[in-house]
Amino acid sequence: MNLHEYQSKLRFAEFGIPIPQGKVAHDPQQVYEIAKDLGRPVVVKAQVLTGGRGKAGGVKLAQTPEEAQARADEILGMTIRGHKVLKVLVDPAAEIKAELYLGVTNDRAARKPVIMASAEGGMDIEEVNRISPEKIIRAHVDPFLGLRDYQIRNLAYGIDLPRDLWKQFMHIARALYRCYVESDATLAEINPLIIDGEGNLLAVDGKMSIDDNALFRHPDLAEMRDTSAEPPAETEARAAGLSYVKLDGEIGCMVNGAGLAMATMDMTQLFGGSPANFLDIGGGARADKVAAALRIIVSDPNVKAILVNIFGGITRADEVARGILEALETVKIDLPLVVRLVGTNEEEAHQIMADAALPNMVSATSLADAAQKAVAAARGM
Amino acid sequence: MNLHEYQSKLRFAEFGIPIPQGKVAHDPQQVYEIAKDLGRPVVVKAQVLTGGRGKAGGVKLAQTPEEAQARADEILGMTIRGHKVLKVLVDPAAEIKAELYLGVTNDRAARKPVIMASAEGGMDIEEVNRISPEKIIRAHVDPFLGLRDYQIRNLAYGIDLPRDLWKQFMHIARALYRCYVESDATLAEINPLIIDGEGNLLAVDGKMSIDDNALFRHPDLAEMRDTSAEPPAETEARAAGLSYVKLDGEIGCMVNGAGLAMATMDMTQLFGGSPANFLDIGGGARADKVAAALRIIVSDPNVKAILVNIFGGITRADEVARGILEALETVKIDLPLVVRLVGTNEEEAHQIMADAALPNMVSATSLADAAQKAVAAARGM
Amino acid sequence: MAILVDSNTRLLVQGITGREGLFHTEQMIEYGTNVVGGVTPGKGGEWVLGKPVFDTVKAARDATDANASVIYVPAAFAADAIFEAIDAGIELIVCITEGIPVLDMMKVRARLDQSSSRLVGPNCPGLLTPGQAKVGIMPGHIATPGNVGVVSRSGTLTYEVVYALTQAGIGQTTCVGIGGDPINGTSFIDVLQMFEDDPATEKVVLIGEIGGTDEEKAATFIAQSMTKPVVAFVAGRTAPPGRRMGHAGAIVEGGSGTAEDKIKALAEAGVRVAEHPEQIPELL
Amino acid sequence: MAILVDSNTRLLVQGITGREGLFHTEQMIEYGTNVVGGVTPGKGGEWVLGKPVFDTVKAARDATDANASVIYVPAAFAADAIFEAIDAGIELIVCITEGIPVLDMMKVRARLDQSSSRLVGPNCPGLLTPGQAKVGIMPGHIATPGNVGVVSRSGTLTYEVVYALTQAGIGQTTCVGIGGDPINGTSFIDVLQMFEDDPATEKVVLIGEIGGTDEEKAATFIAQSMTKPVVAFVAGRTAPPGRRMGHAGAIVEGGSGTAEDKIKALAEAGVRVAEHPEQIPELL
Repeated sequence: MNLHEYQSKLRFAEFGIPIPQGKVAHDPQQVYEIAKDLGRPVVVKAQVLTGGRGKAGGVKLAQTPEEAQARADEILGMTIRGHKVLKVLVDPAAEIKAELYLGVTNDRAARKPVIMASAEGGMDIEEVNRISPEKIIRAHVDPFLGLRDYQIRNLAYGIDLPRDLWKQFMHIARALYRCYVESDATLAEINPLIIDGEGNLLAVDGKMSIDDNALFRHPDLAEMRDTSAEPPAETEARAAGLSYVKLDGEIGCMVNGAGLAMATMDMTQLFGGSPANFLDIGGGARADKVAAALRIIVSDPNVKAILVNIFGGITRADEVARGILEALETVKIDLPLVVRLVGTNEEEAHQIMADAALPNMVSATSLADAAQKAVAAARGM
Repeated sequence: MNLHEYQSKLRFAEFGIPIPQGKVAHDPQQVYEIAKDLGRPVVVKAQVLTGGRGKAGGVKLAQTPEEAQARADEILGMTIRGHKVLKVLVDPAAEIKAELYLGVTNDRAARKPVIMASAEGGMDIEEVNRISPEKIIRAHVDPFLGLRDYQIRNLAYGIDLPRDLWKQFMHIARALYRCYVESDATLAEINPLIIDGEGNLLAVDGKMSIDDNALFRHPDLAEMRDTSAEPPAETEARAAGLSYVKLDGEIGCMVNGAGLAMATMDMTQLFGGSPANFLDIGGGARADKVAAALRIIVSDPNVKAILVNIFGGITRADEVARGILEALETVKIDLPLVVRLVGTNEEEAHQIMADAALPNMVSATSLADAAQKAVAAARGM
Repeated sequence: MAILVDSNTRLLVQGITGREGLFHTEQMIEYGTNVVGGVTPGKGGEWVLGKPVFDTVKAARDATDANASVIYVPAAFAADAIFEAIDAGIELIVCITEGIPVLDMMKVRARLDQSSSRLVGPNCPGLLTPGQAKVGIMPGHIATPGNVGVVSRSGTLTYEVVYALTQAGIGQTTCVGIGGDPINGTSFIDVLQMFEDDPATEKVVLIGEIGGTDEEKAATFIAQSMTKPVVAFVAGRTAPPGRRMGHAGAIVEGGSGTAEDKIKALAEAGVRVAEHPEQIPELL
Repeated sequence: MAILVDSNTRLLVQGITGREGLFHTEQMIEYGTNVVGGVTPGKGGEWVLGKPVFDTVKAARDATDANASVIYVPAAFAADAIFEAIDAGIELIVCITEGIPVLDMMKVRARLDQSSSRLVGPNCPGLLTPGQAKVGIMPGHIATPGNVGVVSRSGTLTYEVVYALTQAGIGQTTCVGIGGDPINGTSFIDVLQMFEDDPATEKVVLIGEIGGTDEEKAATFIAQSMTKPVVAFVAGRTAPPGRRMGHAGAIVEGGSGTAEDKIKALAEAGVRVAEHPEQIPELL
């Protein structure tokens, strides 16, 4: 789960990291008030759960409250990489003497957290990594020992940080690591960490991602999830315990298991079609879950055919068949529906489907067969 | 540093371990009031920093407040293994259905904490260990992972704890381990941990020892040190940064380094004498430290001769010589004083001592020589 | 012959009295797996499906001499269950549980590296040696004994492949689901090495998916150390790129994790890569 | 020849600008030890006694290729200093600092066991290879090159013994103070093995004291694995029994830790045990 910039920075502040004293607004009038209260130039920043916000014009400087209001008016309602801007953060503009980078994330290969710092922070940090990886100083953290002060000193030394800033830097790095661990984050990143006009370090932009698997022990963070800007289908899918990602194709897919779901999507492409979504219904196949999945798929106007591919392992195929029929009583579907049920009790499953004799339903045996039939159906053949 | 029973139990209670709701008293009248408030039979328990209290008559049951006052009158002022009883704990008497043992300590050989439990708690637990060590269930704790629930379950299973008490036992064991770690204890022991009349677990007696080296991070615990019952010489020694233990012999020893101090003591015995104390003045030899050491030694009426053995390593022997002379200006010493100064700058040291020409001072070259001379001097030869 | 589990496996079930644990224990016993007991704290002394239940893994191991354990406990307690199995000296630990927090797994992994236990999973379907033992949740009937080793990061996709092999008359030595979590106990390379060393295994099928660089590492290993032919499939060519926030991930990760990169790496290592799962039998 | 330190030792001093660190660095340099630099956080770039100061051990090691480090930092920071040296891959770490909390040392020791570093100490006088290198706080002038290895848990008592040897014309290969803390890095057995393997060492002196069971373990090792003669002294025959509270200590500790037990164990292992330190030269 990704947090918004303002959420991440407030979380950082809880651990003692200095952040600009800005506020979040939902409409231009609020932005005017905030800018007026701050009494100095401000930055109006779109709060969207995607990158590339700056290049898309979602971050604007404003000298006056009036100007801030005007900029907010432009930004609110924008769509950035598919995300509608519903909130802006109004931060006092800071004088920037230098832009550093400081981030903690999981290093999957090393199986440890890694903390990274660079003197060349800002939006081009990935470019810095590509061209001069030695300019990004890394330290792996022993999960039992935690981040040690000497590791932070190695970072400060490595990025040639002015010595008068070491104490602040130590404090911020310790706090960021604590924030990462105590939030079960997979990412806690300050970029840029600036040296401001007074020569102090300040976290002017921040990002956090929380391990979804650990949300059970962080109810406060779980509550921060912002579903307002996310496609309603994704919100519904999450509520139903489904894993769903919308894509641009025309074949709606409903599969059990993430790997098989991807393989099924790949198959549609292999036979000339393209998938409309990734949808993993997980284990079991209760009718309400199947119904929710079908409802989400048909809510996508691009979908021209539906491909159901269930490998009955522990989940029995006949139960899935009954679940589909039960779901179809609540969800009206006119689209062609290609169903492949295989594995445990597949004969009974096929019998159940055959007995139902739905006019828009086609049975398939193999995965290739199913994909080909779905592609053909989507083309109206 | 050892804590009193009442201090240990209050600490346990901070971590959520159930203890009897007793109070500490300094005089019999207070004991009467406490017993009256409790309104039930009480146990009056001497608070001394030594074991063997029960056998010495320092723990008495009383049915009425009057009786409690009478028992307190007997116990207060007693001397148990050299420790005068200045405080008693008045606990409500508990009905005891069973006495368990639960303790955490450092296992030096395993280099890990170890938690131990037994169904046969009480004063004879060491005897249980000697005769039937299998009746004491042990679990070593990974210092990084901490005590895990399954380890506690292994203890509960191993001591055949009634299943309805497992939840309470888990809670108490977790709390005791947390108490041990967060107190930097070297021992945290509940003995007995009883099953009371209502069938609940209750920590009726407890002991804690704190790692002296870790007191710097536990100012609250450091303040609990009770110097009122300890010999004044030991209090003075600690204040002066000396390590001192009183013994029963007649040769007062002042040495730098614990190992050398013990070797010096052993030497006096080898040559027919016996040491009056262990005293390590540590590194350096500032006059005030030497003076405090000499003052402590002569305050022991048994001392008949003093043996000073300093191996000048980094500490220069000539400085020690000057320190001794300076100290002797403030501490009047009539006893024979055998001084051996060896190592760095020993020639100058000897010259300084020779020039001082103190009538009661004898120089020695080797350790054996020094010990022999001290023994002879103590015998008045 | 087979790898990891066979008729000598003496299996404990951690979480045997839970819904999942109970269901799959029945399946495993039915398949012929030698389940020697189970563990559910607080239920020691009870019996389930004719097997004794213990309060702790240590007590269970002392009583049954188990050499393997399969874990079905909820995610919040799964790391502790793994620590317990390691501590009790269980040689093979198979963790089915999905949803264990990454920070927990980092600690598990660090502890595991100091132990002599092997962990398979978490978030995996487990192990299946056709005709001998089934440890986990793989449906037993889809597999048949033979000479092909199967290793996969996926769940149902593994079943799909194993089923396709069986349908084509190709049997398996052992089917291993290593799980798809970012930090797990056993890697592709570990299993490839075991198949390479197993005389009964003549060919190997590897099923990968997008994310991480395990397939690329497996490719390097295959090129350098495998003599047996390997056929692979990688799922996720049409998957959307991850909605990654921040830059840290890009800085840390060596590869892009795309299906194309993985397929390329495997092909360059001499692996025949199938276009779809049902094509695998013809490539063997 | 010698053990642990010699003329090839390239030494870093952690805490070089502190009072103790500075004083002893001067002594070590004067003795001829190859001190290549020091570490004091925040003072990187300065020079002290002609040696460069660095902010971290890693920076120091990168610049100087040091292979050993000696630690003089205060007890509250000493565990961190050891972790830092381990992390920087320093082969030999000698920790002089006394008063490190036991719980800290448990963690240090656990981490150490996973590394390739050796720790001597803490709370020890360090190492002295006469004529080659002095690492720690032992006075150099009391020692002289020769063929006797000395290992001790004590500080000044070690000096006393080494001085007695030198006075008697018996030189030393290396004098090793392993420190008297309950949990430390290098044991008697480790050092005895090194002396056994060192061609220059012909005889060994072991100096023990009351507490723990290290001398008993050393005795077992000597009986089983040492071919070179060992002479020992154990201090504390007249020491008062520890004022122990509670029962846990008695339950955990295998031996009684008395001088008598240790002397008995050593004598039974064929070690000649001196009655007093100055008797050691005649027993050699």
